[in-house]
Amino acid sequence: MTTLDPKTTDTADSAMSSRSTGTKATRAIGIAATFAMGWLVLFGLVLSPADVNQGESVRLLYIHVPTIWVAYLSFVVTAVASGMYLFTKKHSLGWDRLAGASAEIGVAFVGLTLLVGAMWGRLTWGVFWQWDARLTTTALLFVTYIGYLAVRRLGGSHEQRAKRSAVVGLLSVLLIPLVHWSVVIWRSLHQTASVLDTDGNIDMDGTMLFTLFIGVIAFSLLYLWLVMHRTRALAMEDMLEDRGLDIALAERRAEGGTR
Amino acid sequence: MPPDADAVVDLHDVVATLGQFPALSGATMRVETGEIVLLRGPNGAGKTTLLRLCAGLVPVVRGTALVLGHDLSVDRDRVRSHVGLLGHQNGLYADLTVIENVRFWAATVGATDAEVASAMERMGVADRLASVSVSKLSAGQKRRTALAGLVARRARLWLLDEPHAGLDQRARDDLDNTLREAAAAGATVLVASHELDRAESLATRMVDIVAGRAESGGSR
Amino acid sequence: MPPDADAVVDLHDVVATLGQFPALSGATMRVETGEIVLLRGPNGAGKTTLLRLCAGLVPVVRGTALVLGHDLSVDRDRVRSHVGLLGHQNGLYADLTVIENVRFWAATVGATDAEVASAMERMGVADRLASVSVSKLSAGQKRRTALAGLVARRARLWLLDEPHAGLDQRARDDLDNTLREAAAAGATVLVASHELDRAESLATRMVDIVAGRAESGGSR
Amino acid sequence: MSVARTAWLIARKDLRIEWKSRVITNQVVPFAGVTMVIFGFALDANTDVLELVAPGLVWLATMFSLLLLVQRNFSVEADDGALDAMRVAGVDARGIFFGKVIGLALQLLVLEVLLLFAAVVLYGETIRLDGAVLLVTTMISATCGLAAVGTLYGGLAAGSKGRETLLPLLTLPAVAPVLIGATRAVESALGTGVAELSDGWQWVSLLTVFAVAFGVGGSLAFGPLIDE
Amino acid sequence: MSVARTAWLIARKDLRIEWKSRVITNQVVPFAGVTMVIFGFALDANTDVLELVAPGLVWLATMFSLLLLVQRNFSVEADDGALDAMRVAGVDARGIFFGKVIGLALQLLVLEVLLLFAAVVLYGETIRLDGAVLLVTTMISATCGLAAVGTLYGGLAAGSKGRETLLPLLTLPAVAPVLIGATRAVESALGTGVAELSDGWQWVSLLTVFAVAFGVGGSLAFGPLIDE
Ligand code: HEM
Ligand SMILES: Nc1ncnc2c1ncn2[C@@H]1O[C@H](COP(=O)(O)OP(=O)(O)OP(=O)(O)O)[C@@H](O)[C@H]1O
Ligand SMILES: Nc1ncnc2c1ncn2[C@@H]1O[C@H](COP(=O)(O)OP(=O)(O)OP(=O)(O)O)[C@@H](O)[C@H]1O
Ligand SMILES: [Mg+2]
Ligand SMILES: [Mg+2]
Repeated sequence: MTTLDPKTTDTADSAMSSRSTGTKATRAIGIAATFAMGWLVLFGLVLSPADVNQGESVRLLYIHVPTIWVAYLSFVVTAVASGMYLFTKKHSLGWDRLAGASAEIGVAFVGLTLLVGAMWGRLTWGVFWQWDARLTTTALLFVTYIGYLAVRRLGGSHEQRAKRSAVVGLLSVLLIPLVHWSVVIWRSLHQTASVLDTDGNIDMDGTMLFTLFIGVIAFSLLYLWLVMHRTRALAMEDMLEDRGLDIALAERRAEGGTR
Repeated sequence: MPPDADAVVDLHDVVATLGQFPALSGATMRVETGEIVLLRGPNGAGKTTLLRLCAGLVPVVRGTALVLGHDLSVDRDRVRSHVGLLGHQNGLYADLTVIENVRFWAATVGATDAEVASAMERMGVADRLASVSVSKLSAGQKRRTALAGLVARRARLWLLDEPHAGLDQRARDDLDNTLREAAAAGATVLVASHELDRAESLATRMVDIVAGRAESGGSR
Repeated sequence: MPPDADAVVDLHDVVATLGQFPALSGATMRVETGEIVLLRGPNGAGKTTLLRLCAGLVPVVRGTALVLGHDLSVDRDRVRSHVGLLGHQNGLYADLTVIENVRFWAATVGATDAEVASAMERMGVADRLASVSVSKLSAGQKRRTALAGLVARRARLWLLDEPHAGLDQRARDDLDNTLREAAAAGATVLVASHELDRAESLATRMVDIVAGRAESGGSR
Repeated sequence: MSVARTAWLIARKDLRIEWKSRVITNQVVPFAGVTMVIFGFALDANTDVLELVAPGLVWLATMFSLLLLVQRNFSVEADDGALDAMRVAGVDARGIFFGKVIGLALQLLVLEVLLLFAAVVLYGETIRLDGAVLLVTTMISATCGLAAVGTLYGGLAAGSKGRETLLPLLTLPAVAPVLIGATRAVESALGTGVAELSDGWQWVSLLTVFAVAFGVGGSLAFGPLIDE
Repeated sequence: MSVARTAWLIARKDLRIEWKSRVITNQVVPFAGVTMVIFGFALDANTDVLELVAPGLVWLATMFSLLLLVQRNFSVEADDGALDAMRVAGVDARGIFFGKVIGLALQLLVLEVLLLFAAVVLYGETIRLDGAVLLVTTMISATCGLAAVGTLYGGLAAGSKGRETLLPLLTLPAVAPVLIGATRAVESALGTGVAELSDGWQWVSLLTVFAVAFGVGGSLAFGPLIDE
């Protein structure tokens, strides 16, 4: 947590002077993520076999599934950070910025899932979109977090933003179980849980499973790298806004007399 | 700064923003129990913002604001029920009658029917008007109804934003008398107004608001 | 009754209703060119209704009402474009800026950009405020913007409903000077107001409105 | 004042305003009614299809009406600054929340009954006696959920100018699960298609969980949300 | 000022307000979009039915959005008494009418294009090249009709308190013919079901007659209607 919650926020100048959101830790994670991506490309495109039913298009799985899982992860992080903001005594804005950064990345990842899923659907089902429970709930998840980001941009003080968005962040996360179990709840066309299904049995080709595993690692590292940078960037934005307030204050005080 | 039991309002270098705009740019002001303070200043100086801040509607961005002994940035809620605000808007439900409106606002603080009746009497909306829907009132009649709701609420701190605007001569006198009585009974009153003749004769002290800062104008 | 060319407003026993309520119950009044007439009276007397009637917004139920020589019950439309009304509402578009609002209202009567600029200058909304969205103005700044739009419109008959309310001292002076100049240049002004001190010093004549009837209060 | 008394005060006021102004009666009910008729047209008067999708359409119409209802219920508060005044008066936020939820839920319930009636008349839907309990339970739990979500986000959106645009964006995805669950439950209750009565109760429990989650969450969150 | 210049002034103002406030972009477009998604779900993912009824659903969503658009376009005028001010300023009523029709029609057109696009993506609708002219003509004539009806009754409803409840009651039945005609015409253009391209033009002429009738009637009736 120490790396994610930028201590520098409270002392404006030290953070501004560095002019970068990178640190040693992020650089290490960035390098690791690049490596993992390389492995993913190697395994996903070359070493893993084509599927008996789906042929080559099955390779989309290695993006499709990790992205949505990482998106789940980021929304859970958003909810946890929101809770930490609301229920800890200090009400540290660091938690709020972590929540915001995580949600932004989550939205991007869900977008990727939708995109890849639609392409995959075109290849296997012949259409981009199906009126399927999982697809619909995924779309709803996407819209919900766009709403969350809109709430963050409502304006007002940082504390107001934090309080409002924390509430929405905590409520929105309830949608994730619905997306995950939608295939069970509604008779669905979409693949039911084959990796994370309830009985714990994993029935998948070994190499494919391993490739999927690499995908999850790679995208998780990417997430970690992005979220650290975004959190810091948001901290700087907040500081910049505070600076803006100083300037506006000076102008307002200089206004003096009438008009 | 230690909380001061006697100061009803104690602002120290308070900054408040509306959107990005610093409507209050460092206001320092102290009001004691029983005072009637007139806030005056040009359009856009920040009078409305100051009153809404004291009512807990506008957050404190910097500085400390104590109202009735409570720090506004910590527990606004503790302050609120003791404060009565008349803003530029009346806060009335247009589809309800005058008496239904006043009763509703009185009920939020548990005021009795007798208090409602006397408040309506005081602001001259008791007889014919009582059962008229607010949407059918003239501008001044609406303002009186809002004031009646406020009077019934028996606040410890009254915040009035241009309360005289739209009232006729008689309602103005009624209002001023009510405020004087309330102050004598231990309430504190902050009035923002551009009608200096009347407001200056009502107030015990003037504070000038200029470009978001408060400057004591000395007592009358 | 023959139409009288000199009388800008000539009401004879006019009755007007709002809903079922006879807000004007037989008003008789005559205003000549160049006068500044103050309408005064208690809340709910019918001042707003009278002004809106002269602007053609409230229909004449009984009696005759001539404005600028035209009978209101026959051709209200002929009257309108020569009349400027500032009611209790400002008639501004909250999402547009000050200058966009004033320009829009000026364009409806074909006023030039120079006139817009001078009107805004006059009401003190020219510089910083010009490009601020109306939704971000204080109450008084909104009122000034509405007045700027009205000034740019160069009406022959000005109908002002509590124009001073919410304006600061300087804007009040600016407004009064503008009205005096307009009257001197041949316009006619009807002002409803509760701020008697200021309004009585502005007006050339007072008319008392009581319970929907107009009674000449004699000249100052 | 206790939360319950505050809630009662506010619900009573909301219902009284509706009783006097008849905005919902005159505006939302025809809207919902015409929606149902036009669905019929759009689906080309194909009675078989209509009967099949009728439960979905009822809830769809309810959801659109929900947006209008929420907008109306909060514009009443925001128009003349009454919501601000309540906050200043120290009215308990949970009380406001539950009061508005109750008022909204009652208005919604009346609407739903009318829509169901319309479905019977227009689409030839039949109501079985043994499904009636399920039907009523579904309607009540779904309505509570809808009212809680609507009030929560209505309060957020009512705060200040420009925020109103958030209302549909936040509300529609949040109530979509209700729409889906309630549709399935009503299908079971009416015996539409192949739906079984027993399936319905599962949906009802989902709806109830939803209503409780948003009810509790909303009552805690409402205060911070309406505070600017 | 001439009617045309007045209309231009007013349409420009309306579009500028929308450009700055983004109310329609942020509120009506998501509303319409989610409508489409939820239609899909309520109709139970039956793609055959969906493709068949897609043209109808597009127009249905347009019609709901019309109500919101009209409400927004007139609440801008009524909120601070601007409509009164225009009447006092002697602004020609026909100019106001045409100005608001133009502004409304442009907003509607953008919305329809988006909805059509959504239908293509979500419902798997395909657009044929030889139907494109018919499609565009249909959209323009239907939009003009909708905008004329909406403006006419919007003006009536904006007048005074309580009248607003009249808007859906008056508008929805009045635009029902447009809904039906436009649906049939678009079906022809897209070749949905058994529809023939040539049939479509008949419907377009009906739509055009409707638009002209309400355009002319509206411009004459608007003045008296907004005058209390
Ligand atoms: C736009 C279209 C699609 C969307 C929005 C979508 C969405 C999702 C989501 C949300 C998950 C995560 C489920 C969970 O673990 O909670 C998932 C998993 C999965 N999807 Fe898709 N999907 C789409 C298209 C497809 C297509 C076309 C296929 C292949 C035919 C597919 C195959 C899979 C597989 C195999 C999994 C992993 C299942 C598991 O083990 O849990 N998806 N998809
Ligand atoms: N919509 C309405 N329906 C019925 N009666 C109304 C309506 N609006 C106003 N009235 C009544 O008409 C009378 C005249 O109202 P008007 O607004 O003209 O008064 P006014 O002199 O302007 O008062 P004020 O000084 O308060 O502005 C009032 O008694 C009022 O109660
Ligand atoms: N929503 C807003 N966004 C940004 N700035 C605002 C907003 N509302 C008001 N302001 C600005 O804040 C300043 C203070 O406004 P405030 O309403 O407190 O002034 P005031 O002293 O009450 O003026 P008045 O005498 O005109 O009522 C003004 O300069 C105004 O332009
Ligand atoms: Mg003010
Ligand atoms: Mg008046």
